[in-house]
Amino acid sequence: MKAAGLLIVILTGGLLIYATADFPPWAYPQSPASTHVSPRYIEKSIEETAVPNVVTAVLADYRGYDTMFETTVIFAAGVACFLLLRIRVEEGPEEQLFRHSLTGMTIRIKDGRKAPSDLEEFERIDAHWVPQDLIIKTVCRILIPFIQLFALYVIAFGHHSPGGGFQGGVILGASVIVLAMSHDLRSSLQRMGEKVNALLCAAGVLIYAGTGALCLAMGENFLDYGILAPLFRCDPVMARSNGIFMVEIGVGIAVMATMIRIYNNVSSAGRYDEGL
Amino acid sequence: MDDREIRNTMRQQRESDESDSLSASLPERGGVPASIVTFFILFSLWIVLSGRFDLFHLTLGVLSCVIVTLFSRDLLFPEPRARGLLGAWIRFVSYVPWLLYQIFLANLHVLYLSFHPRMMELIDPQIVRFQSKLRKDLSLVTFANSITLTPGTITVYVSLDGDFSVHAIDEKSREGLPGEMEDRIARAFGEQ
Amino acid sequence: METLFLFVSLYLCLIMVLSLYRGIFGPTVLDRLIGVNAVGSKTVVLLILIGLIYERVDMFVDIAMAYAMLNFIAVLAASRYFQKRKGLYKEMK
Amino acid sequence: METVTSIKPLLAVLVSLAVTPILVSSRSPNVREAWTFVAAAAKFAIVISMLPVILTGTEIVYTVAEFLPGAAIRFRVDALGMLFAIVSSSLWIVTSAYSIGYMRGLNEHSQTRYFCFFALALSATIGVAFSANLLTLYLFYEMLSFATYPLVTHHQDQEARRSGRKYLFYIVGTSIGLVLPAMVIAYNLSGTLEFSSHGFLTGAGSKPLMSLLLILFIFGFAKAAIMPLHAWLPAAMVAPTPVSALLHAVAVVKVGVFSVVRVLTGVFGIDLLHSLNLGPFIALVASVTILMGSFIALSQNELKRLLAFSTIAQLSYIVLGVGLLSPKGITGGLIHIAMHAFGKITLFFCAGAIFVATGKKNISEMVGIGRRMPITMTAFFVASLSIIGMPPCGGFLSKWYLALGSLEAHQMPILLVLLLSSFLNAAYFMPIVYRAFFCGPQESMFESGVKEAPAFCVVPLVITAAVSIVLLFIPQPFYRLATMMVLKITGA
Amino acid sequence: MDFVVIFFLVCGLVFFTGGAVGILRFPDFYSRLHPAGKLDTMGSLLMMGALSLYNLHHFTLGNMLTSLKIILIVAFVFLSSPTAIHGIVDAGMRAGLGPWTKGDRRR
Amino acid sequence: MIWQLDLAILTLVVVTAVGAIYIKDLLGTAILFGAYSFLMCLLWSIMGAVDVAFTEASVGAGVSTVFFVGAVFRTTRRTKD
Amino acid sequence: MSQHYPVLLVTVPLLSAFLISISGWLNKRLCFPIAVAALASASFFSAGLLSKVIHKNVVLYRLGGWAPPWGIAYRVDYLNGLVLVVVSLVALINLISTYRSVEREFSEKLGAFYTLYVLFVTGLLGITVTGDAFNLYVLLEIASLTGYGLIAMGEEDRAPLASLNYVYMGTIGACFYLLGIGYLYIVTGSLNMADISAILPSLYQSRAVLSAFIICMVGVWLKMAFFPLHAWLPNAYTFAPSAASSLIAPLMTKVMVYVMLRLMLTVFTPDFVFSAIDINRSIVWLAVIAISMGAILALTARNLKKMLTYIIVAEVGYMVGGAWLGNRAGMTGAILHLVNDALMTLCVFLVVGNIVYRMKGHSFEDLRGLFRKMPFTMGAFAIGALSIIGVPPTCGFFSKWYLLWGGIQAGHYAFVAALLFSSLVNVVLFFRIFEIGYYESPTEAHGGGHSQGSIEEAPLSMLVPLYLVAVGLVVVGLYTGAIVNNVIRLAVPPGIV
Amino acid sequence: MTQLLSEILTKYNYWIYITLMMIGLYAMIAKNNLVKKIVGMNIFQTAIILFYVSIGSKKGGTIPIIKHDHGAASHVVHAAEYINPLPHVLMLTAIVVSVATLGVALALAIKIYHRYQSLEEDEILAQIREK
Repeated sequence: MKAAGLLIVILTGGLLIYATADFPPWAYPQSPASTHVSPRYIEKSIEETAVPNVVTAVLADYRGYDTMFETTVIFAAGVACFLLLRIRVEEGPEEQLFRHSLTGMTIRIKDGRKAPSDLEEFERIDAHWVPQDLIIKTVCRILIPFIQLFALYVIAFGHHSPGGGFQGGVILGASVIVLAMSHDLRSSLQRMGEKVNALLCAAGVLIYAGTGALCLAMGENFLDYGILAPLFRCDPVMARSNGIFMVEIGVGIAVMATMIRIYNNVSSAGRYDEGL
Repeated sequence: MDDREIRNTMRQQRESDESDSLSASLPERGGVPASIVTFFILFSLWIVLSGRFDLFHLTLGVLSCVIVTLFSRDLLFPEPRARGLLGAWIRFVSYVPWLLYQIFLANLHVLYLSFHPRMMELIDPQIVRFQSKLRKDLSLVTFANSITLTPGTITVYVSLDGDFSVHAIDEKSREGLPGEMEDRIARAFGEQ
Repeated sequence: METLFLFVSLYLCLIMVLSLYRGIFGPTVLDRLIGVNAVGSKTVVLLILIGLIYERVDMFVDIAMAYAMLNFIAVLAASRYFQKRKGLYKEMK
Repeated sequence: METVTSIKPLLAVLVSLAVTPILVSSRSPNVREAWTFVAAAAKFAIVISMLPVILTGTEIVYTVAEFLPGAAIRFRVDALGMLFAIVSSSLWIVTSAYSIGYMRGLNEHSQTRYFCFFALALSATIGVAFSANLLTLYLFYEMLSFATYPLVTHHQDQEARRSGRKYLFYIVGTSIGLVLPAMVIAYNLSGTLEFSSHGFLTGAGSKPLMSLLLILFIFGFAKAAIMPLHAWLPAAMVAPTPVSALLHAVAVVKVGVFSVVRVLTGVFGIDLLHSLNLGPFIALVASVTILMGSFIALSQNELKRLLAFSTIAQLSYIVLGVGLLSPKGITGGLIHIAMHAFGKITLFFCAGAIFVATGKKNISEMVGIGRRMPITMTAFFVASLSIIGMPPCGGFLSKWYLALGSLEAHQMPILLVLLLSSFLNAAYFMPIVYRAFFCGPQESMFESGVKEAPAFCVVPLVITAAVSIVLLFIPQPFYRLATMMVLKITGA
Repeated sequence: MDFVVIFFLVCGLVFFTGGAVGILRFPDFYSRLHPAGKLDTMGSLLMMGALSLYNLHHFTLGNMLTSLKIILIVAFVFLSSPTAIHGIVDAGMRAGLGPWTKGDRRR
Repeated sequence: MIWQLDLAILTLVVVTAVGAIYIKDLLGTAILFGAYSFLMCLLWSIMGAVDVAFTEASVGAGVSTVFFVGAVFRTTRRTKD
Repeated sequence: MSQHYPVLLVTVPLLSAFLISISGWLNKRLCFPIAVAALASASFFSAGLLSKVIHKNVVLYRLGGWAPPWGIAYRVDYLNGLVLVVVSLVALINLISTYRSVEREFSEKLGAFYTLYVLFVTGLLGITVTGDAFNLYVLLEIASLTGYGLIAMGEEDRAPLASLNYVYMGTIGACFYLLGIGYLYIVTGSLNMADISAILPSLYQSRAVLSAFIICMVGVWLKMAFFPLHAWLPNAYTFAPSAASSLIAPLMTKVMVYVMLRLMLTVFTPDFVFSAIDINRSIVWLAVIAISMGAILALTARNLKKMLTYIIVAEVGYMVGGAWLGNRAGMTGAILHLVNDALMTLCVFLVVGNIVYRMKGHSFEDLRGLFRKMPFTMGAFAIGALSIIGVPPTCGFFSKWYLLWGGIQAGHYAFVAALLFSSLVNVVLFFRIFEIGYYESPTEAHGGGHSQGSIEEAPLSMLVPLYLVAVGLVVVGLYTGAIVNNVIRLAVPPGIV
Repeated sequence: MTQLLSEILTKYNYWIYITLMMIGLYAMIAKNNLVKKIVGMNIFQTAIILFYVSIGSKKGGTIPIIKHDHGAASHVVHAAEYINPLPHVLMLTAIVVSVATLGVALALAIKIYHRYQSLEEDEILAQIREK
């Protein structure tokens, strides 16, 4: 296998290197890639979409359709993870651990038995239970709101600076993941339950596709935000900018929810009882 | 360590009970609702971040801050009402320059160690335990992090009771514990 | 000044090599973690330096900030692993 | 040549196809078999209704779908096809009756399946008869192969499995492996697959290529059981006798021969074969098969296997007739399709009737059976006369024409082959008849309880035997059709 | 002004170098955390301070906010870095890694 | 684009990639893969692809490392190669 | 309205996928109807598009209103109009047919399953309809990713491993494709297929274009499991749940073949593929090996589904070989076989689905006595099998005809021989199955104590779609002429003679 | 020689991306551990991203965010001043795809581990063969 691998690698590499001979030099300003299609984006993006960040303009408008599917890819990954891993806890052979909050005693309940009746005094704990670390917990607690705000800022300012729905969404998701790691998975699930999360996943992409469909419904081509001008009460160029913004919000929501979903499934192996 | 963990958690429970009862029995006690404080802190951060002050972006900021506040109000301030915030901030800010100075010193020390040719002879790492008098979570954490940042010491473990385990790199670093820093933090967080 | 920044950046790269040595050859995983954490902290500075070289710092600051936040998360995750799975060597054969 | 467009050929094909769902769904055996009769009658009626038109020299054409220029699924009813269609559709009626007697008499399982696939097989046969081009012919040829598989392996035991494999191996293997490429090559050469009276390959390729194509086609239609590829036919005799009777005396083997004839006349054309001098080759192959088949038949003990080898030999008469490339010879070959069909089916019916009545399969066990089953054995005698080619049976007519043809073509060896073969035929049929009737009563192997098979078995074989005789005297429709065909292909 | 910036930058670089060298040289995981935790933090403080100062060359509101953001990053690093270090150290303790004491072999 | 830096980081990237693959410990691989992402992020920003860098920072450095660690947590660290 | 068909075709299923996902959490019973509605409307749109294409030539659609080289454009011509109809119909029929088995296997995760299902179809439709090289990549990833998820849900233990192998191979394939597009982009500066092909002629001598072509082809071949790169396919399709395998097996490889054709015909124009570089004969040789090896490997399989998967490998060889013969007949055969093979594979995999539904297995032992137990299912299987063998009037014959014709025209007799060989092997393969089902009596283990001959046919909801497909095989076969004349003849560019 | 040197200097970026890609490909083919293969896969994908971003870079160009003042009259933007944004857009998508693939692949790896208690391909195959 190793030898075969090496052979394949050398052959492929040889082919690829052979091809580089006909490439324009690296970063050559007159290369076809820089002169054929892209100049229009750079020169016209402000005029046509009122978005200075050309990448965002291209991402969400000129090639917005790609981005819709990119978000769908993420969504599909979330659904696939769920489909693959999620197990209802009742199904597997299960040993639940409960800790009596006052005495710190731990009781072990094998599968089939009923959980303690007065659950207020008992708390479900992880199998590898470690007391939550004070420092990490506190610092994360303080940091999370700021991380979230920053994430929202990234989504909102995708027009003017790097960033946008995807990056913001990831950071937003990461903030919830931090919560799950620094406290435990259950407390993050209390804030954002599985169902809510799943609905947000779909809702995010729906916002994106729905914006496109709205344009369609108003009589223009799919994702042609210009037609939304009456809705936003502004001129078509600004309408494009706003359309991009709506789309970015959708992306953000979907990405956030999916990241959380994948994390929850992967780190708890689909049981949703204890995470990393 | 187990026994300590149990104690910790007992205390944790007690505290949360207290806070629950407090919030239940005395909803109207002084101070500002934590969510409002959170909102304003966040909004000031937003101002710094955004750098745009037109209506559209400010609205976005308000919305964002509201969303974050709704989601994580109890994260920033576990109690529903914040009291004495302003004073705490001022005291804390006054603590920071001193801390920075200490950190600078500590860094010089470690720098010296790491470049010293016979470094292996100079260092003598050991884990030190001591009991701190600090009580509040926040002050404990501040103290722990300050220790980590300052002379040749790293907080290994801190319990809710204020039991500290500190890894100190040499004799000199060990001597300074808990030392002046604890007092200053106690002052900064109003525990004295 | 740009030249200076460039050299500073190159020097930082050099330092990163040193940290990466720990990352790659560190005897335990935690040593690797330290090395990688150190690389991360240099990266934040490098990002801002690059921003200054491009004269567009305002654009790079956001990345640096996101970076600082997420680097922290990665380290946290790795350390959580050990908090839950006791035994550094147990699984290694 | 005039052509008329009419949907009748398609209907003739579809009528049995349409009846299969009814057969599948009906619960009562009586209803099922009644429908079989209805379908058979309808098919025969449709075929016959076309006869007057054909006899006027007009051809009926119907295109179902054109998939390539020159290669469509298209029906064209001409004299040859009509001849074949009349034979097979009329015999289906008879066989249906016989099947009822046979299947019920032996209490066979899965009768529904049996009747369904029978109907399908007949569809395919008519389809072959009416096909206007090689593609359609191939289509129905393959359909027939697969439709007869469940019939051949009806007993579903290990022997059936072996025979079924052999059957498929020969039939499908050759059709996919030889005919299909030959067809594609032919299409590639000429751009059409449509049979024409003078062949469409004229001038399309060199002699080696043409010879190759010819070999591919002749051996590719393995249903014609030309010698190296004949082994499936004896093996297929494990099937219930009505299947052997209709399919392996009439439908399947005749489809093979019919296809060969069609290819020789419609694809290559007599002129091309003449000019490339391929006739002797065909004749040689056919002669070898005739003689080998007859010789092997001599040594058979099981009656149905004997009949199978006899069939192999007889089929090649038809090929031989065309291979002579002379009008008389071709006429003889074409008539032989009908003559042999009526004769051989009678023989099979008889074998089946004996099996139903006594359970005996081997010739050696049939001593004295003529006393117990006089009607059956009389019919057997008549049919064997027809196969041997003796008057007063139809077989005489076809052999006569064949002989004339060989004279016409100045092929004396062929004449010898014909004579030798007739002699061999007599040599293996006559002892059976003799021992059945003229052995002493003490040698008879049958108790007095044995009597004729059920009426459903006996009546059909009487009818076919009678027809065999009648055909010598009134060969009209078949002779007329054959000469029309010959006229068309030779242009004389 | 430039001088101050350069000075801080160089200081920061020195700290960073110290950190890297320390990470390489110290004998065990716990002692390696000292340079990693402190020197890197200090180094980034100094360097980012210098850079934010440099950024104020052309004083505009935007630039000031950018500098503020850099300071925010520093603050963030100051909050998170010791926490991360603590997390690592805690992990080491729980993983059962004994600290190096004087006289042991390097590891 | 700043080619000196670019070259330096590229070298580092290759080294890290090789390292990540040759470490006989999956957690180590995961962590080094995080470092690989940092360096990639730097590379993108050096080449001026800020948005890509941002995405790589958030995805590569943050989330995907966490995913890796989570997966290793749920499976095993052991690896033979 | 009708000018929006191209985008509605893709976005209606897309939007409904999200709705399904939502309703999976709120009301599970809605999932199936929404999915059916989505795919039915997709079928409607695709049929509408095809008829529009036939009447009006090419249909263009600008997404976001941007003109093509800058924005993404959809382009429906004869080639993909046909493929679209096939894809949407196959998906719809399979959806309806597998309703029961899905409900049994995925009762808890119905929403997720249907979401992935519809997304998969969306991906395939998008791949087919798009005129933008990069957009194709994204959609390809959607189809692959959902495919991985669907495959890994198989009941058998080995499904996840098979799926993971598919992930590796699929990712390499998709990345190679992406890389090839990158090579094209670096020399042309464009991503729009039409635009690229307009720029390319001046660059035919460029090494970059040549290697871009090779890389793209290798990537696409990986995805379609062309012989030496097929290793992932048999396991992945065998261990997938039956509802997924009967969706993915007919469609995925075919759509990838379509992508190959699209690259060959539209992006790198026949001039380049058949004239500027001289590799077509060797590729056909590869196809010969693929066909033969697929057939031989199928002989070794002891499991119905696995056998069928190897047949797919061989069929891919047919199509690649046909496309690379470099003449009109071969190309027509490849396109026609693409359509036919989708239907044939659907038919036999639906049968396997029915068998699994009743017998809980698909190894050869499970098939004993099946003709008595499930006569109708096996009847349909026979039709499908005959079509794969290539017996007229089923459609398989006609495409094989064109392929043979193309092979003979090109003088590539090895290809002809390989086709015939594989047909014969198919006869052996299928009649082995028939023999098992026909001669052997069912084992007691599966019989559940009921007597021989008792019929335990699949439910009607599975049989009706199955027969729809089986009859469709014949109908498509009969209408081959119409399809070729009205669509495929025009889909093959005039440059190919 | 000088030609070769200049060739290297102008194209080294492409060469290194190939190196990186081959490292990833090698890991995917030759490594035995499933997670290692996933890492290889990611390296492979990033290599392609590197390639695309290299296409986009432009000498003398700045990052593709148009410098503009708030509401000021838009001045003429020259394409040569800014780096080509299109590859960046494409690569954003590619990164997203890679993280999505990563998620699914890891989920699969976990599932496999639960069944076979191993991530080594040969051990798993041995277990399958035993059965």
